Amino acid sequence: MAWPKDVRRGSAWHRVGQLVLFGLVALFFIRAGLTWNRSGIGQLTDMLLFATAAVGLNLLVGVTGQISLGHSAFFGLGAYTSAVLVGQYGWTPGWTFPVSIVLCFAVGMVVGLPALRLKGVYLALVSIALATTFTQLLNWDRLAWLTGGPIGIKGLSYLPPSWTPFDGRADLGKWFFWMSLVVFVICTLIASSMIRSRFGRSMVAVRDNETAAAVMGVNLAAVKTLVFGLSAAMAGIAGSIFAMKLTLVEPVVQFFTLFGSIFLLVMVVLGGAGSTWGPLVGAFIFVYVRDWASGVGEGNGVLGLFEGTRIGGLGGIVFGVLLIVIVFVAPFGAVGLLRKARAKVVRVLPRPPALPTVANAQEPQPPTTVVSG
Amino acid sequence: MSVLQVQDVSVRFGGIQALAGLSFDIDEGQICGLIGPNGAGKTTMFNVVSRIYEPTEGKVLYRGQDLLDVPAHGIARLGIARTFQNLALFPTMTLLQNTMTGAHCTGNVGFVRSALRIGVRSEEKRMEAEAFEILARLGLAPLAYRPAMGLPFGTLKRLEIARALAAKPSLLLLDEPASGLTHSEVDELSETIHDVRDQFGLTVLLVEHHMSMVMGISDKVVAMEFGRKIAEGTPHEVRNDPHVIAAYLGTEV
Amino acid sequence: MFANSFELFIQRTVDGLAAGSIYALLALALVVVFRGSGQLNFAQGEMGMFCAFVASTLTLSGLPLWLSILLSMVVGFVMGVGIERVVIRPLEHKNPGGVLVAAIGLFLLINQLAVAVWGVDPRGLASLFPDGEDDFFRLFGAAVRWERVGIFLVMLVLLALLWALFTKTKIGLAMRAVANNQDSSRLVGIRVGWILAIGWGVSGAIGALGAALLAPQAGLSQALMLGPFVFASAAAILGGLDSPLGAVVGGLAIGLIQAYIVGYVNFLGGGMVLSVVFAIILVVLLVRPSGLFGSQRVERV
Amino acid sequence: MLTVSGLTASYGPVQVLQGIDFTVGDGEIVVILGANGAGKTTTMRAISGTMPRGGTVDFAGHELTKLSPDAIVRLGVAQVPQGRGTFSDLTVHDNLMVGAFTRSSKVTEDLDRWYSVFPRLAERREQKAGSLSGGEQQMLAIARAMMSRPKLLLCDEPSLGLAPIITQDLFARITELNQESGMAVLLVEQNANLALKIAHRAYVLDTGRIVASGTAAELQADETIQAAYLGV
Repeated sequence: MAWPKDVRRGSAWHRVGQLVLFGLVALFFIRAGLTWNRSGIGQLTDMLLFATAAVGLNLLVGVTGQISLGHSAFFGLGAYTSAVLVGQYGWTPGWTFPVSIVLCFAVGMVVGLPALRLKGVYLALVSIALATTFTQLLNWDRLAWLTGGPIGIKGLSYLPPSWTPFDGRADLGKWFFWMSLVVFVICTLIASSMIRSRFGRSMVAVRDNETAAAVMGVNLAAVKTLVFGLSAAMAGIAGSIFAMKLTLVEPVVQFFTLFGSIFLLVMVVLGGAGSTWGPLVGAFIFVYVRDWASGVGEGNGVLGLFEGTRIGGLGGIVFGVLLIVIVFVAPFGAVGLLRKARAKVVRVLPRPPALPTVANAQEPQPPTTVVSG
Repeated sequence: MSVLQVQDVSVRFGGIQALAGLSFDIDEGQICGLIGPNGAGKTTMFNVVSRIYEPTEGKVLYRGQDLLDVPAHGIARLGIARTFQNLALFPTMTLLQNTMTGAHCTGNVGFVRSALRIGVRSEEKRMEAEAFEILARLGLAPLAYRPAMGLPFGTLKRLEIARALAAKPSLLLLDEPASGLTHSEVDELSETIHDVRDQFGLTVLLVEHHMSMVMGISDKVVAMEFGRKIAEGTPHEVRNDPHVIAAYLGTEV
Repeated sequence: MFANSFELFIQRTVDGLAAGSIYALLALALVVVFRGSGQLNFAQGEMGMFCAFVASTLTLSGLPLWLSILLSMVVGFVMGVGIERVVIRPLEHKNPGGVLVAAIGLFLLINQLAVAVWGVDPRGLASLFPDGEDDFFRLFGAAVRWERVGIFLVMLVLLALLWALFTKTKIGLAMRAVANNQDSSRLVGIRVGWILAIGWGVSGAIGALGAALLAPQAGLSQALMLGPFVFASAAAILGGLDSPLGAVVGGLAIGLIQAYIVGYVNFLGGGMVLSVVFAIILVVLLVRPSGLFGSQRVERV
Repeated sequence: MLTVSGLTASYGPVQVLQGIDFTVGDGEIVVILGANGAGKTTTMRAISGTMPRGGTVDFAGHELTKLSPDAIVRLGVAQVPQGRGTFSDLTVHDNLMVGAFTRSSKVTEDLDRWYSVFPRLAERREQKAGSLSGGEQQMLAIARAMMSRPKLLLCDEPSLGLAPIITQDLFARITELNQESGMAVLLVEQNANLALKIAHRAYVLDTGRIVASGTAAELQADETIQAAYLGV
């Protein structure tokens, strides 16, 4: 029989295929969580947290079309909220997470207000301003009583509670890994549900044509600010967990600075802007390729440059070239590339029209181009 | 009863007077043609009714309600839908998704319910079925899963109409729906407009340069020039109005 | 040291204008690219930094300073043309969203290339203008350094040259046409690709000049342009991304705001300058969404 | 003058032109008719080199399919694109100057000439093209194309969105240009009746193939074609 094979969306075979794919990804994470060593798990946890923030950013940038280079501020705001409450006020870390989420959601909505008037690069610059201002506020001596100023807040810890199967300090890495995985899965489910709903369509409508969206009855202001808020909240919860895992917060942490914003955006684009799996794949590529690249040549490469320590090494060159090459070979991100590869084996036919009774209803043809989303 | 009453509406952009005290009414179930040279203010009129432009003076009443109190996104829910002359589709969406977005005002799954997936499935199912029906009606069903980007102009013009109909409007504003269509396609379109008007009890406001179409299907025609009304009446009256012939129709009709 | 607060004010104004001139220069470079292609070149600063290193190397090999800087501007031009032709344009067709990521890749690539070629030890670059201890004159009692005056004049000359390029030459007309409508430009026989590449080249050369003027004061290192680039893009946005005049006004305004905040607003301290600048820009943008001098397009639907 | 044979073109995987043949002789007005989506605009773009294409297009001995758009303009083929394509942010004057981009001598002379042919444009020479009405923009687009002194003018749906009175005027102008300068015109139109009135010959395009051709009078007389494609 000839390839590619046809599979109808929603049919039994299609479901089986989806389950197998899903199962393989789940298996990977479960196996990693059970068998990987400490540093491996630590790195995978970081990846999941960046991916969680990227899921939020993807809703905003990829789906709604509002460029933000300010998400490091929300990531950092979440981190600092937990750090301040735990470090300065002695809260239990778990209770700080909802506070982070709510606070970041609220701040995100306020920060989204300029998006009601500004577009494209103008909005991007305002978001850069947010990222820069956030770092400056962290360093500001008049707020040092709260943030610890340039020194930050140290000595945080979040040991696994007794109801978990984890054994105190020894299983710390696994505890953070499973927690991050659950948070990531929840955020992804929320995002994917949204994308496939009326609200999700209104997000894409805002991206594609604001005037038409408004005429269709989409409340531009509500959509923009709510998505900004949600996306900030996802970055915030990721930041909270990140701070607890790191055991400290300080202004120079890479992901609290503008570079963090840039990296998150890179993840979204690398993975495939607008697609559900994009943020995970993008974060995966970013974290592992960056670490591989920084191992090339001597010195500590890109990482060094952005942490403000010694610069040097060929790693930065390799990583820079890689970024350019990837956007060349994968215009719709890595997910787009994977879909294209899959299309050589299996062609997914759309669901048949829901109303066969219409007189001149013809069978819809499968889409001929690969489109992300 | 008048569905739409435009009363002394003026619009100025900087120094340009796009509309100068325009008034007219449309009655329930009528097809009203709006004609006039380019730049006469026809599209501006549409933009005022759909609340994209703020008029400098005047009032627009829809079934007695002042539209100027309604925000732009509230217009669709009142039952007013429109198409765009130069296409304002969602290029990355498929034809089906475009049409479903047109039905936005008929749904109610918002931010929270979409995040928690409460009631999403049933609403999607309903919207999809309705959108398919409309697409099939306009002969677009075979293209339902194609992205709008890159399809021929005329196809996209039909999609504009499908998307507007998806909102289940009671007043439909069509901005040059026939531009870029051949004569036979224009005839088909006239029939479609007539049919949907009868079937859904629509009131239609139509801007068009295709005289055979406007004169053929309109119950009433309003002719404009320089933001003013220069004639109003039955197609026959307007066609023979000397002002209209001088300003717009020329010799060959 | 200062006789009165008026002198101090003059001094700060002069300092602000001097810093602002550099921002204005870099902002002009951004505007030239944006007008042509609607792109914000995130690697602009690093390209300038790279060229400043080239200029420094050339002076060390014995070339006169002015010639070194001129040659580094040629390098900047070639870099700009090359990047546009090799990276940006092919990508625009394939993956418009990827242009931003590619620019970030270029940013890293050029920065690290400079590290690989010249190492991380700071170097110097001499100033084009007299910058010794005594090279200043007094204006209302405040010291005005000749170097600052020189930079200011260079910036004004450049603005005039750009204005002439855009309005008086055939290539400038073609650049405006391409910026407005690429398809139609092709249909009147303009080689759109080359016009865009020339825009990037001109911008690269301006960036090189800006970096060469900045390096003597700031010290030449791979971090030379990180800060100034942020201020310059803020300036370009404040003035309006498609307006050369706006870039200059924006640059000077930001230089002045910076000088006055550091000087007068003790409460904030120097660390919050950028935040205040951004706050001001935000307010301006909310009133005029495309900057002070940017063209506001009425969307016709 | 223009001989097109086996012209193909596609958008991605969708082949729009299935290999079409037609000719435009010296001083002729030739019109291509057809339903929307038939490939009329694609034909124009394939000739002017603004999209990838296959087959051969011979223009006065030059093979156009191997040339870039700017080279094609230099040879004397100018296109007035669908939707006019004026430079909306440039003044009327600058629009015309850009039209003469490929030339260097006697530009002012031509400028005066077109200003006298289209006095409306002279009145508005310092206005931005975007502020003109649709009809004025169409005049500007034609004048701009004429500034390159074309031997062949490609006009893509000039009547689109214009009032009847303006369309009539426009078609009269095109006839005048053709008669005065002997310039050949290839016209794509939806408005078959009007187009056939000014054209010498016509082709009918249907889903990427030429399905009928003949003199304008023949096509107007052929009832089957009238019914099937022109819908009168």
